[in-house]
Amino acid sequence: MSQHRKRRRINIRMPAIGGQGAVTAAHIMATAADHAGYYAVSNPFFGAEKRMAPAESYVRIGIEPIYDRGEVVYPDVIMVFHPQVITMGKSYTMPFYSGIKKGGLIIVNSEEDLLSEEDHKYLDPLEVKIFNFPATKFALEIAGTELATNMAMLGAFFGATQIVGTESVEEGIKARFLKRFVASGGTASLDSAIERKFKKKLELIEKNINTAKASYEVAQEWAKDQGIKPWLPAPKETAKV
Amino acid sequence: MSLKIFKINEALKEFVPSEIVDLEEKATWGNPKRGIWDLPYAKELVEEHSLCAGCPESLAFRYILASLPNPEDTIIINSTGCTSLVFPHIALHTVHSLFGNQNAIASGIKRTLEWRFPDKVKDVVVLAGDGATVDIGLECTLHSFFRQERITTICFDNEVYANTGGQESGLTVKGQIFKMAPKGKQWDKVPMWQLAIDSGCHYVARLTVSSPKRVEKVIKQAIYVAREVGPTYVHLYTPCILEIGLNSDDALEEMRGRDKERFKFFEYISEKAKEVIERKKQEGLI
Amino acid sequence: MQKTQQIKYNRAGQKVVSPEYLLFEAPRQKQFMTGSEVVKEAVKRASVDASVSYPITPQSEAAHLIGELWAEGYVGVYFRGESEFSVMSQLAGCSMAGGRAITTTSGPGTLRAMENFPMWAGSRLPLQLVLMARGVNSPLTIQPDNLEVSFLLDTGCMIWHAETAQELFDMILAGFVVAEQPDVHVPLITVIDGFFISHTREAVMLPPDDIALPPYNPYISPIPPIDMEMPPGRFLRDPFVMKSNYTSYATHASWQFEVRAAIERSRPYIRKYLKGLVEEFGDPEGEILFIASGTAAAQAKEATQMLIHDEGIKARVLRLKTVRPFPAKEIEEAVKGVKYVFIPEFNVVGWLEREVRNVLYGKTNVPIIGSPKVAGGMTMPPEIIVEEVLRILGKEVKHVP
Amino acid sequence: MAKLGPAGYSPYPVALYEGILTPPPGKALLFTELVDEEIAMREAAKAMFTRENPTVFPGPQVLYAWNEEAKKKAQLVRKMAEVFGARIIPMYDYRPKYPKIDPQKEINPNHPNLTIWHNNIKVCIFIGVHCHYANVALKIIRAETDCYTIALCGNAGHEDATVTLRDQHSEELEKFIRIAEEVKRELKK
Repeated sequence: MSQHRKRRRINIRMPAIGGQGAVTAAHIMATAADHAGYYAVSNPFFGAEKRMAPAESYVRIGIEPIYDRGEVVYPDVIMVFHPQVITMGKSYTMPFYSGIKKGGLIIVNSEEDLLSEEDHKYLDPLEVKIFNFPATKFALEIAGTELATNMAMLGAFFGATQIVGTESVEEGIKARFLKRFVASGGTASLDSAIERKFKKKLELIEKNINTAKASYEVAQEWAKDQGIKPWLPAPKETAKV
Repeated sequence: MSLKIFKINEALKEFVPSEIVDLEEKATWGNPKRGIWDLPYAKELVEEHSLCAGCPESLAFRYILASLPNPEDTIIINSTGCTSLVFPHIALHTVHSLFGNQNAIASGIKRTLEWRFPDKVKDVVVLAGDGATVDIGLECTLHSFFRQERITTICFDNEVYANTGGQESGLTVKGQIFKMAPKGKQWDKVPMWQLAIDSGCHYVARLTVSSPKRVEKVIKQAIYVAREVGPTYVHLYTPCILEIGLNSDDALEEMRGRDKERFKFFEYISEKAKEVIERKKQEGLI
Repeated sequence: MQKTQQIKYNRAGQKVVSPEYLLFEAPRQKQFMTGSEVVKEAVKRASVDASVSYPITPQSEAAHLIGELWAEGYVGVYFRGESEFSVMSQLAGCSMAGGRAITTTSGPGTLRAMENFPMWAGSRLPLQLVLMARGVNSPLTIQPDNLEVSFLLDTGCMIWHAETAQELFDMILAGFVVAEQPDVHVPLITVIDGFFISHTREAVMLPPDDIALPPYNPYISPIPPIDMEMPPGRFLRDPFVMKSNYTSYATHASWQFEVRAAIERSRPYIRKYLKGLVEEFGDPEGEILFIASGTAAAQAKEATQMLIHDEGIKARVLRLKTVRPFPAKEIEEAVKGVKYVFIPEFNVVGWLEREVRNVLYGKTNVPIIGSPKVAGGMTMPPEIIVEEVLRILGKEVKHVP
Repeated sequence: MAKLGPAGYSPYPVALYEGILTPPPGKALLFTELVDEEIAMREAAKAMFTRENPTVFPGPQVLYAWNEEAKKKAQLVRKMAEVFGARIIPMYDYRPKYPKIDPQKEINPNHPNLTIWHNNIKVCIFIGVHCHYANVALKIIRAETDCYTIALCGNAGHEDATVTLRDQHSEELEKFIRIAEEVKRELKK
């Protein structure tokens, strides 16, 4: 592995439980990176996803066009959305850290270290950093709902990797939730029922943004402690279209 | 109406065979009152074809083509079988596609023609054998009824796969010995006319082609109802004289015999269809 | 013919523009969307008359979205058929009646519909099928795997293979333009690797949605439409063509050859509207040549960059945009001076390897290596492709942890 | 087309076997060569004047009066045949005809060679035939006969013909007739 060369790409794997919003998180992460001028691609794990069953999402962010598709087999970053996934891996088919690259990062939604001694034995020589971050707890505290866990996780990712600022994270969230409303909301004939719903939606977006921003800050602190520099060079202007 | 596609350019008319010129000059176009009485006088819409001598399908074809109220804007969809041998010789736009997909093709054609020609009436008629309609194509047939496609489906029931050499079909009667049923058919004839009613057809008729007048009336009613209301179904007995061992001149007698039993004239008319048929009668079109 | 410059609108009220303007000149804006969503955007700008749909993963979402276009007035006819067999026949009916029509399917649906595809081609219907390839039941999987393309190669349909959502968008529009040329006029199957494109979200550049392709003109078709508006009035589409039906045996042979010749005639149009049947990527001097299409080509591009940057190995990719017509000359040209040809594929049978070997037979001594092959939903990580190349070259493998 | 028939037993297409495609807009195909429209018209006219039993095969698009252009084209086809002293044998529809065609009076795309053999036709013009049926017929003619085929096509042309002209509408037909008259004078016919 060419760890001497600058990183040109971050490949992220996000094992989660169906319903936790990992697909949405991946979508927002890619949109945020795109907004900041990077090339970005997101996709879900392709299968018959069911609520509460293990699922995965993937994001690829880079400074050059991205051709790579599908499951991230060799990730730079693994974001474990649920402690269960550590023991089950993706649909029980592999250890959760399978394929992690040297110098990689694992973010676990947990207050304490859940990794076994054997896990550490595998990860330590690879110089993989582990960031235990209680995303669900954070979501409950700030947004008042565990549904914002995904926001806390993506905030943590950007805080820890330092590749985009909070304004891009905010843009990503807005783009995801506002798109349809902007499309139909532009017309003057918006009736009051939709307006009430719209207000509620705005409130939800605000809570999501707050959760993501707060997690970003916590992770940023953590990264500073760890001496982590931004994971990617600034995007080339050409990526901004 | 699209009579223009039969009109021959004067500059080239002398080089065109008379049977083609007759289509322009002697066929009945633009007259919804046309019917089987025109047969001896008008140019027919079917040329010489290669069905077995004495086959009642040839009668059925002539009666049906003479009864179409709007031939200049009628499209007929066919399927694989004996009937396919006649289709090249029918002077209309017709389709043979696959064995059993006739009602699917017809659905696509009818809807697209309605979209392309919102101000014109384009009648779409399906005409296929019993294997195509009730066995291999049953899914397409019934779903076109469920979807309330505005098409008329006519089944030529000869109670056998004749074109492939006489195998049992779903419409073969129980006990009949055919190929692939060497001990005799083990189950009953499918009551397709009843399935058509249950599946949403607004006009259903079962008959033999022994009476040309009756065929004309049924076909006109089926087409008018399909045009305005929804799917209609006509089940015609056209026995395969070859496979049941009759002579070429026995067909009419065979049909008259069945007129009294399993092909006794039967007709179902929904409330909406009654209204259309009454109106067309008052207009003198049926 | 008419040569007036007046502005024309289609039935959805969009301004009709030339294919060249829509594809190459109109200003484009960036959107972030999935391959399924991109199908909607392409159909919206294609003056489509008809679409019929049926659910099957992973194409269902694209099919729903075409339905939305119908509800919004952009598509004339839309409904759900009862099976893929029926859907492809219903679509054939739409096309015979003179409409521009498109549908989508996947894996087992493709095989259920199979009898229709040679019929589409033989009937010269310029239909478009967006095929979101997934495994066929051997046993069931809904995951990406393009084995089904192998079954389609000899149906008489054109087969194009898009690499990205962007290319899918452009191919759908260019596809109607090429497929509807009177001297081509055969169906087009636009393949993408299911999920890898359909469910992946990426940046796509789109022209405005108030412009659209010129509507289809069925009256310059090589076979008259079924609408009783064009002579001959006596016209069966399509008769039994066999000696017992009073025609020469040669008729059916000529008919079949004609369908294949029609695919050949698409080449100049493809060069114009797709900018070539192939794309070249990487080091033009590359001694390692990947020949691939679709997602396998995307993975090969990543591997090529790794080989060049990390291993100092000159490599390149010849990406096939079209499989029918098959870019035989382009391949013959590309293998000149190459040390190894690798053909990575997302199926176990290696249909592309077979095709490439066939056209190169007796023309080159370059070793052709049909790997890696992955299937059943497996991803093909570029690291694995690099490993394969290093192994063949007898070099140390460092990439895979 | 690569060369005059008979090319052999099977109706091979030149597009597939010899890589010859329809001409681009503004050009015509003369054997294997892309040439200017006028050159192709001249060569086609020469063939019509010099080979035996020249015949024009008008198809449904010019036989029937289904639009204004068809009406005009029919008159031009008649005039063209008169200039060449050619027979007119129509292809009025495309069905497999039962029980047989009359080769003296008609041509059918499913066995066009019958009409050509029967009348010993060595040069012919296809016009107004739908492209698919023209192509099916032209391949059979090339396989089975030595007839020099000229395709005057309203669309993109027919590479299986000996000479193919594309985008032939009334204006182009008038030009072809003019050139035919010139060639006639040159040949002192």
